[in-house]
Formats: sequence, C-alpha cells, structure tokens
Amino acid sequence: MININTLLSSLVLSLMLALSGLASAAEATNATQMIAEAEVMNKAAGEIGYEWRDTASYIADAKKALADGQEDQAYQLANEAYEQAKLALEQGKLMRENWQQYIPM
Amino acid sequence: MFTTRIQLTLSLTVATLVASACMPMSKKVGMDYPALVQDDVTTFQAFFEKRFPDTEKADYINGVYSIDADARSQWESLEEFPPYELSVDQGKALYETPFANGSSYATCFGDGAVRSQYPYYDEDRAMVITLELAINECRTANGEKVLKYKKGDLAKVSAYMSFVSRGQAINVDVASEGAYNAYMDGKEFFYSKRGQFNISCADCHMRATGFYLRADVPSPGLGQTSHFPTFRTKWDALGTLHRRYGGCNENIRAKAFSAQSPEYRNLEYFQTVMSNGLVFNGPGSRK
Amino acid sequence: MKVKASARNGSVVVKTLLAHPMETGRRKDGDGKLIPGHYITEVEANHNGERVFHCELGPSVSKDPYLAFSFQGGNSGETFTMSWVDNKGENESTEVEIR
Amino acid sequence: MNQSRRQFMTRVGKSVAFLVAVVNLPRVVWANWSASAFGATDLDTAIVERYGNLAIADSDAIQLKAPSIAEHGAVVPISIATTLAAKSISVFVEKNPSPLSCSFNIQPKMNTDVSVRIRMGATSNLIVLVEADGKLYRTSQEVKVTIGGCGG
Repeated sequence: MININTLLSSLVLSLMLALSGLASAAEATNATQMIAEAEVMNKAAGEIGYEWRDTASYIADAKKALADGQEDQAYQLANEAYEQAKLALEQGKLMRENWQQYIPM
Repeated sequence: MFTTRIQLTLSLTVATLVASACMPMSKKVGMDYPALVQDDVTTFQAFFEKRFPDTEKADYINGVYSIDADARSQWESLEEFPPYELSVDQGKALYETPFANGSSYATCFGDGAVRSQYPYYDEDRAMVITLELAINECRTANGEKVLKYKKGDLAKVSAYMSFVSRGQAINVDVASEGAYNAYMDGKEFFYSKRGQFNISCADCHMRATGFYLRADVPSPGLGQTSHFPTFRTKWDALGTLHRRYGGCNENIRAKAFSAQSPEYRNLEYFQTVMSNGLVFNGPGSRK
Repeated sequence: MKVKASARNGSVVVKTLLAHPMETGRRKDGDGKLIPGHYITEVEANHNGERVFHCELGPSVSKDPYLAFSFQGGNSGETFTMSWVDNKGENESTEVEIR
Repeated sequence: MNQSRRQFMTRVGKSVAFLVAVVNLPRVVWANWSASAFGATDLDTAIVERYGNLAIADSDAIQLKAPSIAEHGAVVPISIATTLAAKSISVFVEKNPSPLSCSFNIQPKMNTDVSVRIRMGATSNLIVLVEADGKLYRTSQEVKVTIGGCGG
C-alpha cells in the first residue's frame, strides 16, 4: 500500500529543493508589504493556471489579522502565502516547459 | 511500482537532456493530426492493458469497478436501485417541458440521444463544445436563463440525455490544427503536476491506479468521461464531470478552474479522445 | 416507495427502496442544533391477507432504506401490499403488482 | 383519515414507477418495534434487550455477504441467508452508537434470504444473529470503513 503522506512529503520536499535558490526571497519588512508581495506573486501563479488552493485564504487571513492589529501573525500568514505562490509559479513554469517528460510509460 | 517517487530534481535533469528531442511539434500546419492522435490513444490504452491484463477493455467505462472486485459488488448492489434513477426521471420531465417561447430542448437535440456528438471542436468558434455547454446554449438561444454547470437541473437534463444515449460509441475526431491544439492543451493539463501536492491527473489515474492512495484506489484514466454526470454517495446528488474535475484539483490543493472553463473543456476533450473505442454509459453512480 | 417484484421459482422476489431521510437524531444542523431523529421503524408486506415480510429498522439503516426479500406463493399478475411506518407515525402503503 | 393521511399523501407524489395503485392504510398494528433494543448503546445490552439471555453459538449455516472495505460508511450493502429454521434475523454493528441496526421477523411464507443497506460509523465487526429453536446462532465479519481520501 502506498503511503501517500510519505509520497506527498517527498514530492513537496523535492519540489522545494529543486526550486530553492531559483526565486528571490521576499524583501518585505512589514505585514502590509508582505501581503502586497504575496498578492503579486499569487496573481502571477494564477495567470499561468497554477495557483494553489489555499494561498488566497492565507492572504485573506493575513489581512484580517492585520486589521485586528496582529502584525506578527499577519506577517507570518502573508509570508506563508508568498512562499506558496512562489513555489506555485515555479511549478507552473517548470511544467509548461517540461510536461511531456512526465507522461508515464 | 513506484515511479511517483521519482525525485523532481532527477526528473528535471532527465527533462533537460531529452527535451530538445521530444518537444511538441503541434503547431505546424499540414500534419496528419488523426494519425498523431491515434498513436496517443494506442499508447494510452496499452498502458492500462499492461497494468490490468485481466480487465476487458470495454469494462473501463465502469471506472474503478473494472479493477476492484470488492468495490464492484457493492456498486452492483447499489445499481439495483440506481441512485440517479430519480434524477433521470426529473431530467426527462425538464427535457420535455417547453420553454417560454414554445420550443424545448427537443428543438435543439431531437430525442436527446446525442451524447456521442460531444465533446467536439467547433472550427468557427475555435473552441471545444461540451454537452453541458450545448444544453445551456440551447437555453439562451431560446430566451431562457443559463443553468449552473456543476449540479441541479443541468446535470439532470444531461443525465437524461446520457441515459437515452447509452451504448453510443465514443469516437471523437481530432481533424484540424485548431482541434489538435485544444487536444494538446488538454493533454498538457492531464500530465502536468499541479497544486501544493505536486500531483498530475496521470499520477493518480495512471501511475497509482490499482494501488491504494490512503483509503482509495484511484480509478483508471481510461473510460473516465464515459459515465458522467454521476451520482456520488459523497455528494448525495448528481454532479457533472467538471464538478468532479474541480474536486480532484482541490484534493491536490490546486485552485480549481470554473466548470466549462477552457482548461476543463480541453481536458474533457483530451480524456474523451483517450477513451475512443469505448461507449458512453452515463449517468453513473460512484462512492 | 419504489418496489420491484417478480415471481421466480415459486417465490416472489421483492426489492424495494423507501424514500425516507432516516435522520439518526445525532446530526446537527447549520446552527449546531441536533436534528431530531426521524426514521422508519417497521416495514411489512401482506399478500392475500397474510403477512409475508416484517422488519424492524433502527436509525442506522441507510437513508432511503433498501430492502430485498422473497416470499413463497404469489404469481405474476397478482398484487401485494408494502407498508412502512416511522417513529413520528408517518406511514405509506402501496399496492404492488407482481411481474 | 388522521394527520398521517396528509403526510402520507405528500409522499405519494414522490412514488414513481412500478406502482399500480396506492391504497388505504393497511390493517396493520404497528406496535412491534423493540425500542429498548434499538436504544441500547452497547452490543451486549442490545442483544439482551432483543433476545433475553438465549445461548449464543457460532454457526456456519449463516451466509453473510458484506464488503471487507466499505465504499462509503453511509451505504454498506449486506445480504444474509440461512438454512436454519429462523424465527428472526438481527444485524448488529458493534461500534455504532446504537449497535442494533435492523431485525427481520421471519413469517411463515417468508424465505430466510434478505438484503439491506446499513450505516457504519467506523471500522467494526458486523454481527448477525439468527434466532432458531430457542437459541441464537451467530456469524460475524469485520467491515473496514475509511474516511478521507479522494473518492476513487
């Protein structure tokens, strides 16, 4: 029986390994900036059809936290969204170039 | 049997090495599109023949039940009183009810037994037309408002039309450059990993089909579009193929596309072509 | 209520689907309030004035209960009666033709 | 007719096919439901409430057909047949909140071959008891119920 958790973590991990260093880190220093950067990155991922399921809700949660005055939490949430969107964008670029290599034989 | 474990980094290297040799030549004019597509169909169907030597090809229209005997016997028991039966009755009533202008679905589709005419590539509009899209276009052409694409009345009408079309052969033509581009778009979608889990349609419905992924055996990718709309126990209702696509995408934590988006229409087109030679047997019932 | 009944080898084979929510009394609605239990408690069939099937059900029988059984006697073209009652006293009864 | 007649009539609209006629309420006395057995929250109590303290013996004269892995816990199809001179057949799901699921009271002309679809909240033993000759005969099978996953 395939253990999908192992499978998934190995896949996600390998994706992250593959992509680390490819994209520049966010330069935001506060939650407001981080949210803005996450939104830009997520929009870019969406434009090539690779937005992830939960990224937008992380951004929404970040905005809510910021509105509630929870700056640190807002930053964390926006940062998570940014990292997700960055991976999604790289995933999309990679697949668009190389999808033919993933056809099972 | 665990190719999905291939590290992405490794695949990336392989990809770079062979990419130049294998890049798509889809955009060239004057290619023999039917022959190219037939090669794909043959390769795709051979994959399942090799994986499940005991399964008759015609049986793939029964989804996971073509490869899982225990599940099949439960499904057959459910089919004694198919849960979609009531929906088909309701779909028939809707089908026969005249629109405000006096015409009806029959004005567009005759007796409704037209399932095998969809999906097709419309050259003039340069897009894939699915049955569900055609149902709504029939409505708007007759001054009725559109129905929602995932469930409800539209699914019921589609279920009725599928029911009266049962046994029609799946035989989708890909005969032009435009059609081939739509097909290739669907093909790219099917094989591309997406979402936070980095999983493609093919990862579950080719590589992992027949194995357990947590609690589920993913169905074979062959024959998947034959039996929609489908009544799922989980939904406790009828849903269309594009509703299912959306659910699949969310399961792998990708943002779902809208029902009848170009992405899902092209995916349906590709998947239906891959099932050429089988028959339509919708509506279906699934867990 | 949907019933299919066919005469076969001296018996009548009956398959029936009873449209009923079969609320367990354990589910909560959108506001977090318990939905009261509402389920069929008994199902029976009568043929020629004789009871030929009787079943007691609890709330753990699936929604829209499916039951299959068979009884001796009964020929194609004859009829029998299927009936159910639920815990609220609602009930339904149907005359079924044997095929 | 009383109030139930109205409720009954609303249901008539939902009945389709196969029916030749809808008749008046039958001459049935609905008073047989074993409330205490269906209300019991553990297996032993449910059995005692249903059958008293009849002796229980395992039997291979009962054929139970049930899935080893349920497609969906909400709809688990089971079939039971026995050659015993059964007076009743009862289905218990050990780990359900109320273990007694249903109970068939065998009538003189009724064959001892029944099917039903039941709910199972979790992986559990499914126990079938057949009452015959003043004793209880038992067969059981584990049915796995899984949650999550993507649904085939």
